[in-house]
Amino acid sequence: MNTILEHLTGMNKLTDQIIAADFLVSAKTSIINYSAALTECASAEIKTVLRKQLAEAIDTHGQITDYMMQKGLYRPYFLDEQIRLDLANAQTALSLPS
Amino acid sequence: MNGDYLDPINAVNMPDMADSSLALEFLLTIKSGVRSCAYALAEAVTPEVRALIRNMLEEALALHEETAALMMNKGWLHPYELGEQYALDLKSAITTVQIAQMKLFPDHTSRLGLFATPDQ
Amino acid sequence: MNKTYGLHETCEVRELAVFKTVCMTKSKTMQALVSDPDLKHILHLDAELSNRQIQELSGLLTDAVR
Amino acid sequence: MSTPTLAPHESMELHELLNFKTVCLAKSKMMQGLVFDQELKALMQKDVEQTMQAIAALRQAYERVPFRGTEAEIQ
Repeated sequence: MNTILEHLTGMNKLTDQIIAADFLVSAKTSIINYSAALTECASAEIKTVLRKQLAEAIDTHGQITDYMMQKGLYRPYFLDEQIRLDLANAQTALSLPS
Repeated sequence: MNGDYLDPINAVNMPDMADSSLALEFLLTIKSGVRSCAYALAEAVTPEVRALIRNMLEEALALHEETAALMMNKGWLHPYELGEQYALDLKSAITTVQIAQMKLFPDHTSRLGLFATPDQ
Repeated sequence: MNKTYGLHETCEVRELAVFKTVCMTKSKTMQALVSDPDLKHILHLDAELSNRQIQELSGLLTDAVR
Repeated sequence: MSTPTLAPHESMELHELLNFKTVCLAKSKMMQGLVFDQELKALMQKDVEQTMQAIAALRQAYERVPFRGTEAEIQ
């Protein structure tokens, strides 16, 4: 993103975090979607592909959670801290000019 | 089907009908187990918990595969012939509604007082 | 539609393909926006993985409509 | 182990799973007495065994949830 624009909108600190959070949400949804799809499948060929992609989705989810926990963007062990973090982010998002 | 649940005519094909609906119940339970595991796995962060739930998810998927294969073999599930599947769905729904309309139980089903209650 | 796969599974695979496409597009565009190299790397890996996964899903879908 | 206790959200999910597995165990055990088909019964027995193992593993994980009841409540 354009640096001047980032500073102007206050997005510079937020972008990485928002993108990581978005990725985490997608990774969670991915696991749920693949599992649900697998229970509707009967053909062996489709099942093999989906089973493999589900395993990959689980690995990706592990990767992004580990990354976010390491960077302090995701604190699942400390719910109150996590909520405070989320509230602060929500405030920043609300204050963005639309 | 008539209203008399003791009439032996109603026992014709009964084992197969009972089995198919019990198998369907089993399959639906496994499906919902897979979904529960997936939701839990999405929230798992501790490595041991992740491994535990991942393992449970794999087991549930394997059991789902086996049950679906069994049901397809027995002709209780037709994922490739939707016409047959829909006809079967309707048939079992109608039969179940007929069973539900029968009077199967006495009016008063509280068996309290019939249990041995030692030390009282 | 031929009889290679059931209708239910074809629908599910299509749903997954749509979801994956959105995810991959996001991972690709977001790569340009992030500043942290580690996060950039994860996104890059995901874009490559999704690329392959979408090809696999497309393969299945092509069989389904053939 | 770096963190002795589990995260709140995953603990909630464990609670959901344990309850689900408990109900499943009771159901699969009871249903076995109702089915005629022996293959279906065998599958249900397999489910019972797997579920008992899963419950044992979940109980072990429960040792580490952040909000444990007192010993007296668990007994």
